[in-house]
Amino acid sequence: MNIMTNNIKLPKQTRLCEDINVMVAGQGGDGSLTIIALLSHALRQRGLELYQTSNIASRIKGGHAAAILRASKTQHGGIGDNLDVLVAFDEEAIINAGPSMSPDGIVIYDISRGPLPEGCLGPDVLVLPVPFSRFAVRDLRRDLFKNGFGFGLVARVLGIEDSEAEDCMRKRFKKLSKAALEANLHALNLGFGIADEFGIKHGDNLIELADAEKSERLSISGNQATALGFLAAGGRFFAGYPITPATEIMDTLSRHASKIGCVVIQAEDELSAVNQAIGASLTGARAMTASSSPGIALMQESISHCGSAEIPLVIVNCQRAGPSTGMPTKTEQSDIGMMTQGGSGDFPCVVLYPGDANECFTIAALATNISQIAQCPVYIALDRSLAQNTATVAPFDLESVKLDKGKLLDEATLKTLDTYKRYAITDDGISPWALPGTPEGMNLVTGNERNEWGQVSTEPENRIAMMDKRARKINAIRDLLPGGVEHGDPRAEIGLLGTGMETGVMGEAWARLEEQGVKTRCHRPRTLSPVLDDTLDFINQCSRIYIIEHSESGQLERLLKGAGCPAEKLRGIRKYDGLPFSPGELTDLILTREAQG
Amino acid sequence: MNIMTNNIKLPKQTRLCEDINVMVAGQGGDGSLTIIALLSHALRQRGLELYQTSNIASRIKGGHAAAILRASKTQHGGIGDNLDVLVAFDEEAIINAGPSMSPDGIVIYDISRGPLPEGCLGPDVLVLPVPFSRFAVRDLRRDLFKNGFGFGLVARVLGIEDSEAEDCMRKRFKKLSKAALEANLHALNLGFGIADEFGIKHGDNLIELADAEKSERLSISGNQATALGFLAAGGRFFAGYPITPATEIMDTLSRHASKIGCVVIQAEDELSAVNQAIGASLTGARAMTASSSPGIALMQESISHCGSAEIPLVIVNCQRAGPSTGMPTKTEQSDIGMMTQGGSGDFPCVVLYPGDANECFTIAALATNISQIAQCPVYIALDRSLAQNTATVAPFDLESVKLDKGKLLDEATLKTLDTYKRYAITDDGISPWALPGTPEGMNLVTGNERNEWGQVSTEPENRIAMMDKRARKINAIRDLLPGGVEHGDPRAEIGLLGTGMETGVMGEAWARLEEQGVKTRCHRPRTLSPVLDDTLDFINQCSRIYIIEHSESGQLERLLKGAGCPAEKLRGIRKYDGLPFSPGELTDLILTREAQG
Amino acid sequence: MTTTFTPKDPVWCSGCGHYGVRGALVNALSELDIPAHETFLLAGIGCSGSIQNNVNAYGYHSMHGRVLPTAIGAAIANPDLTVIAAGGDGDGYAIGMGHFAHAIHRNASVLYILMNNAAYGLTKGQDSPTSELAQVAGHSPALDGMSMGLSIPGATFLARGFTRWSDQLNGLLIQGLEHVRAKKGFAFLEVLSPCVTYNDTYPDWDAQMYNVDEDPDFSCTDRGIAFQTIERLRSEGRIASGLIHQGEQSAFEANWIKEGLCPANLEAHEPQKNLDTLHDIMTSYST
Amino acid sequence: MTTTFTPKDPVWCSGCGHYGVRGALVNALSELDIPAHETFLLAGIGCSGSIQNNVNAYGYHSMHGRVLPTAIGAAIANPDLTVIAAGGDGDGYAIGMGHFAHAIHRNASVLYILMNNAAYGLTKGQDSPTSELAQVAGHSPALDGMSMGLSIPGATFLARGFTRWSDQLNGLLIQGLEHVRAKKGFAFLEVLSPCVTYNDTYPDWDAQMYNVDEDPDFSCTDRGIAFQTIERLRSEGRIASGLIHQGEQSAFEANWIKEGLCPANLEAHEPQKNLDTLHDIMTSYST
Ligand SMILES: Cc1ncc(C[n+]2csc(CCOP(=O)(O)OP(=O)(O)O)c2C)c(N)n1
Ligand SMILES: Cc1ncc(C[n+]2csc(CCOP(=O)(O)OP(=O)(O)O)c2C)c(N)n1
Ligand code: SF4
Ligand code: SF4
Ligand SMILES: [Mg+2]
Ligand SMILES: [Mg+2]
Repeated sequence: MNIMTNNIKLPKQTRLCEDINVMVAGQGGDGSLTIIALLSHALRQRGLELYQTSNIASRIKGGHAAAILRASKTQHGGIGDNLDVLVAFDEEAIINAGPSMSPDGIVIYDISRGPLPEGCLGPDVLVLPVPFSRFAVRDLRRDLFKNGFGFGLVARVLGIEDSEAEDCMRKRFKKLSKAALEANLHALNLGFGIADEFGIKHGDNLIELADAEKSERLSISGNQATALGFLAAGGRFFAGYPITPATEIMDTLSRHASKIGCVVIQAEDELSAVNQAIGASLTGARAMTASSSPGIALMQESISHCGSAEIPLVIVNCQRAGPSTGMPTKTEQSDIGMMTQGGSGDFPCVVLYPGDANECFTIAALATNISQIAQCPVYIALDRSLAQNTATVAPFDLESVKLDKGKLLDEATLKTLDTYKRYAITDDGISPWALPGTPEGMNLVTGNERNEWGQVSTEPENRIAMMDKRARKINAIRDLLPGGVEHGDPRAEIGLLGTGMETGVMGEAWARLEEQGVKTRCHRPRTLSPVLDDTLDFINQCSRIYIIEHSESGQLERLLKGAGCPAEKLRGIRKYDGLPFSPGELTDLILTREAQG
Repeated sequence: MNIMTNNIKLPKQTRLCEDINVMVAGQGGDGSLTIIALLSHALRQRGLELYQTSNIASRIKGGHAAAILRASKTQHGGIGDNLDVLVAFDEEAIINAGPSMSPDGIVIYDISRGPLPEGCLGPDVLVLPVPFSRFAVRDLRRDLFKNGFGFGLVARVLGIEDSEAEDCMRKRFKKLSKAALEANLHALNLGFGIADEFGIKHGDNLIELADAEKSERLSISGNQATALGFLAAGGRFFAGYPITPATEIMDTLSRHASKIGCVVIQAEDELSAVNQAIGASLTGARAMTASSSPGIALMQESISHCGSAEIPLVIVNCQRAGPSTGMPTKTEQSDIGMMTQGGSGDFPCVVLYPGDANECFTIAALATNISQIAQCPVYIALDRSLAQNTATVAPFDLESVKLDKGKLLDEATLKTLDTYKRYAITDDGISPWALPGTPEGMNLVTGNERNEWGQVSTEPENRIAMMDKRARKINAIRDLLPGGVEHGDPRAEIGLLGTGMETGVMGEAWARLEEQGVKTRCHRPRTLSPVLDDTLDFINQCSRIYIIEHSESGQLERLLKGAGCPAEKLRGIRKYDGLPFSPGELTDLILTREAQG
Repeated sequence: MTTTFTPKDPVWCSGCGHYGVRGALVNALSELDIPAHETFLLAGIGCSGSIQNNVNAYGYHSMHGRVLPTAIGAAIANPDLTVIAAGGDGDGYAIGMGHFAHAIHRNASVLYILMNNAAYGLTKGQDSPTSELAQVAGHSPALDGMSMGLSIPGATFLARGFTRWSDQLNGLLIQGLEHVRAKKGFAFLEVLSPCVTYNDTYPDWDAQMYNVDEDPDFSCTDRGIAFQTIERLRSEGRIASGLIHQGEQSAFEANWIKEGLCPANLEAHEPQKNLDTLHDIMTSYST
Repeated sequence: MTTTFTPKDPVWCSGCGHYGVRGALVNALSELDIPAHETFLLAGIGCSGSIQNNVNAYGYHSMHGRVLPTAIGAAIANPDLTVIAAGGDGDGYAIGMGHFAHAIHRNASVLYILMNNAAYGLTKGQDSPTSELAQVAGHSPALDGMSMGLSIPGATFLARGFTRWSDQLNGLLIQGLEHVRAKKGFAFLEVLSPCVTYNDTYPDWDAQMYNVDEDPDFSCTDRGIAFQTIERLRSEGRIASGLIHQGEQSAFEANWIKEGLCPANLEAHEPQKNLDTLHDIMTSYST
């Protein structure tokens, strides 16, 4: 094949790896995802847990795109500090990823578009230059086959057996025509050939991956898991409008809708979407909408209306980096203020924040129940990382999902009543609820202040009674709300607190701090509105708490202070460049702040 | 005239009054406002300060309506505890206002529609029953003339000379036809006749009003004053959509627009209104929009966009009682969370809160300047009370309004520059700004994250630089922001803190507490975002602070806690029945809490 | 019998056109024997937006301008209901314009009654998009909901009535109800319903109305002819009233019904019953 | 010369119709010699919504669906600018539908270029209101912006072009620009601009386009004829292209200009100069 294999010095020893990070990067059209997908397949066979993310500009074609795969013995819920292997289809990939390369990392570089840019890689990084693209076009008449080459070479580097690699490819491409599959397999073999030329023969792998016991796993994103949780809890109506990074929820539901019975509508805008969901909810259908930050901002009037009129609704907010259009493909947690306080007026509203795909499932199911139990809006807060990144997780406990429709009245019960008042003042603040279509349950639902019959009223005493009634609802469901997840030394003085996308990285930072002798304890709230007592207790018990969040102004910290936490104890660790924390970065930030005293 | 004057015992002594509260109430069509207007005129002649409010259901005709006038030697900025005089055109008026009657109050009751309802009035309340309506129809062939009667009788009660009363009527009705005016004057004289029959002869008034020195005054509402402040500061573009209680801002601007040069557009909805204002602002026009709570909720995406794209915009929020449609004609302060945190993402946003019409003027002018100086959204927060109630205030200091366009570049300056970057990173975070139409200043404005040229960028370092730049703007304008207004004993341990509609009543409560030996000090923040240091200092200096606000959940209190104030010092005094505090009510609430320790 | 709310008397000014709309609606519902509990009346915000308080049915008061998506959501979720949306010209043609066009386009079986008084009644008389002169905004000719409806492919029922022409109005309401109950799609009925307090258009409209139902040259199945007739009448200062258009187009909810996804609300969606399906869905993510 | 931003090369997929729109726009601006700094190009959000980055003019990137009110605000505040709004079919016909109808109705002098690819390009290919089949939502025939435009009284300029018919497109753009520069009101130009990645309609549209400019029976001044022609063509599976309608109606901003209220932005509004007027206004509240 004639590649430049001189000057390449292979390391003498195979490096053992329990935890590996691989990036494939290039232009949008380069199909970097294909290599990652093939690799995922192969590494899952080893029983490794996978976490996968991508880094794509909000443009269609062109634009730099990178896919990153982490494979490790346990699920870390995020990517690692450094890249062990980089497959770079262009210069930009080297420039962007260079600083993240592990000192003894391996770079496979496609020199078809130009020579390796200078000064981007450390001295000990091993570079394997291959003109993939040129070869692919020359030998196989299509640029895309370079992924086959690439995978072949990477497989050899990682010690994936040739036959295993071939197997992965057959499975992945099983829907392709036979000819196309053959061409890809040919490319794969050419990739092995390249490896041979570099001296990486079959069995001579540079990296030796750990083996783990293979347990049953789903490979699923937060968006997909949220959609499934909704379906599992009897979710039957979804209306949405496309928007990055929330669209996959609509896509996922559409894909499965007809199997299980769920109406999925692409509305003309977010206002229509949220109000279609409200309409469905009024008839008793379990309804949800989803969007991302600017779309959720647009829904604020309607969400406040659900709070007032006491209409069940689940709203998923896949937060992007804001404000406004901001960076649609980048991650942030900067809508906490909006979700907890964005509407007009005072009304009960629940905000739940899962930490991984499994929790997305359970929390989506729970939110669906709570919305009907408390007859109020319930947010599921995701951030782009949680929403779109894929991880291997244990299968969901489908059996555990129970349906709770709250105080929904059926015809028979209604008939036993003397009077039925839609907004009856009750001890727990929740009024029994009758659906259009039910005989003897006729009622008026309104966003105006109203009396118990639902008739508009501005009478001051009624007003107070109604406001108090609505406010009480939060206490009525408090026990159902998911508490914080804690770990670490319960006597530690230092607390770490973060939610959503901080889940994994906080855990890794905790372990590293522990290794360095810094004892900490972690708390991850899963309910942000209301702020629960266990969160306040945690803060009370620590002497200083690092609030780890993706918001420049510290919205989570402000929320906690607003709930009564003492400002002087809280220390913000904030990131707002659109990227997640890496474990090392977070650890160092905490250590630095600790050193500052 | 044959009215039932037997059983009526007039008090022997004329009551002296420095501060009088008069209500006229009846069905929507009864024209209660007319009597109040005539009375206002007469009382102003005495040099009294006036405060006027109304209590109207959001329905067109029918529905109970009450107008209340307070006249006093100094401006209290709110109504008093009790009604001294009530003119009641129906039973409902008695039922509603009964509890508020002063023990020795006077009720003039129209018995045309039925007898005085039992048990609503205290034993010492003097009731003068008159079948106004029947008389008006019988003697003058029109029900509306009953206002003439009513005014005649009230005038006698209050010792307004007959000629003075006539004079008021001539001035008020100067636009009427001669015949109509004569008919009204005739009704007035019949009113005097009724007074005669009751034994209230000319000069025998029951209440003796204090005289004060008459100084120059405007009688103006917060909405009107806000509109004028905007015009004074060169406001030249307004787009809005009708909504209670914000519509008067559009109305006021429309009325004066052509005199001074201001475009006023009624848009097809709030989304259009706010974006039309954005479009105008992009060309350098000083632009404003106004709405009330649900309409502002609808604008959240656009307001967040102004924060991101760095577009000057003034937004007036005339808060109603929420949530959702809530009670459009009732007052509340429950959008503080939305205004300070309602948008998506983190962005600089200023929230100003005036306390009376004069401050509405100055703050509207200031907001208009600040929006262009900081190139960001600036809210003017009003509440229904402040927005719609009319008070006499000193004339505005028009000369003091100076125009500051901030870093707006003109053609000449632009030409001296080597390069011009719309989003240049600067020390103060504010980038010089060139308008479409200016040669050599071409630029791109966007709500996406962007580089200094305005070109979309998600590059992490650029992102951080841009977020930091925008955040710095708030510090750049900090000195321009109106600080808190304080009064009371600077050594007092007890603080009272409230804003907007609480201004007047907090002052009155302070005085009463002082009388009762309870020393307090007051702080009224006028800037809610950012929370200013003087507010934090005030809270630090007190040992306990009553946060007086119209929000069930205590949004102002939460804001302060979020800004770092210690939760244990703050005590919420909250009202959410749609009505303002009365001075006595507020005083008692504080005393009770103090007693509880 | 369980006592529930008693429909109140309207709060409208005496003489308000909206009384006529309410009367005709109550009449049509009883004429067609539609059980009150199967009727779901949703209204926008405005004077018009209180009609649900005055009719014996399940009622809902939406946000300003949002009644159509809500009604569509309800109609799809439970096609057994007779879903009626009502609102004003501000509600439907100003803030709700986008939903209006899309509702016609979608063609879900909802009857939409737009009470057009060429004014914003509740907010005290501002001009609406159907006012000839826009108060603060320079003049532009009034929008015409029938012309707009005709311009949207997929429209299946477009009609205009007038509160003073109660026979025609009753008839149109009945036809509209029949249309939606037969699941033929969206029925749009604009009723000219004067605001006697702020914009008393009775004298004008009395003179301007033109009954196309009685015009033998008119065709309610030919969009071109209907469009031209309206245009011509308008140029003569007249307003077309009657059944403007009837077309065929499968109803929006038909899809979901066909796939057995409706009614979404009533389905006995015990998750247990779906465990197998859910399991299959979940395992499609297995790795 | 002050260095300002350099328009970037578009980020569109190769073959995207939007290149054709940009080319025609750049061409028309230069043909009419419109100075770049007097041109204000506002765009919505979508692939189409990045066109302002690629043209030598002042540029603004609005929120999704809001470009029209923004453009109208700018055009009224400063009528000396040539204001051009651009966006996609999702931007204009879905989320922006309400503003679209009202923009035509208002008739402010803004050129609106809607790049219709019957798809949501940027969000990866979902159906738009002009797609024949709505992916997840049951089918309904495509909306037609020309029919809708014709149905709105006050429309003064309606046209449709096609990126493959560049001569006609160039001509329509020039006519549209002339219309707004002559302050005749709103010029609406829909350009069929295929999304080759998600919905390559080139083959279909190549076959379907019909040039009304060359049809002697067509009249762009008679709304009825124009409406019927479009309807007829649609029923034959064809799409009308060309100048669809030209009408007379005073422009929205004319009002403000007449009253001397424009340009609002440039007026030397030193408050000092207005002190007397302000004083008069204030004293109208004196008591
Ligand atoms: C978001 C929002 N904007 C504005 C309002 C105020 N508002 C209430 S009703 C109404 C218009 C009423 O006019 P129309 O719909 O024609 O009904 P009508 O009163 O004439 O029957 C407006 C603007 C509101 N309630 N909500
Ligand atoms: C409020 C809001 N909702 C949704 C989106 C996501 N979004 C961006 S572009 C777009 C549609 C793009 O389609 P179109 O306007 O037809 O433009 P094209 O990409 O086809 O040129 C959507 C839904 C958004 N940016 N903002
Ligand atoms: S204001 Fe007009 S629309 Fe409203 S009730 Fe009165 S007459 Fe009817
Ligand atoms: S996705 Fe479609 S619309 Fe977007 S750039 Fe590519 S071809 Fe053009
Ligand atoms: Mg109306
Ligand atoms: Mg498109």
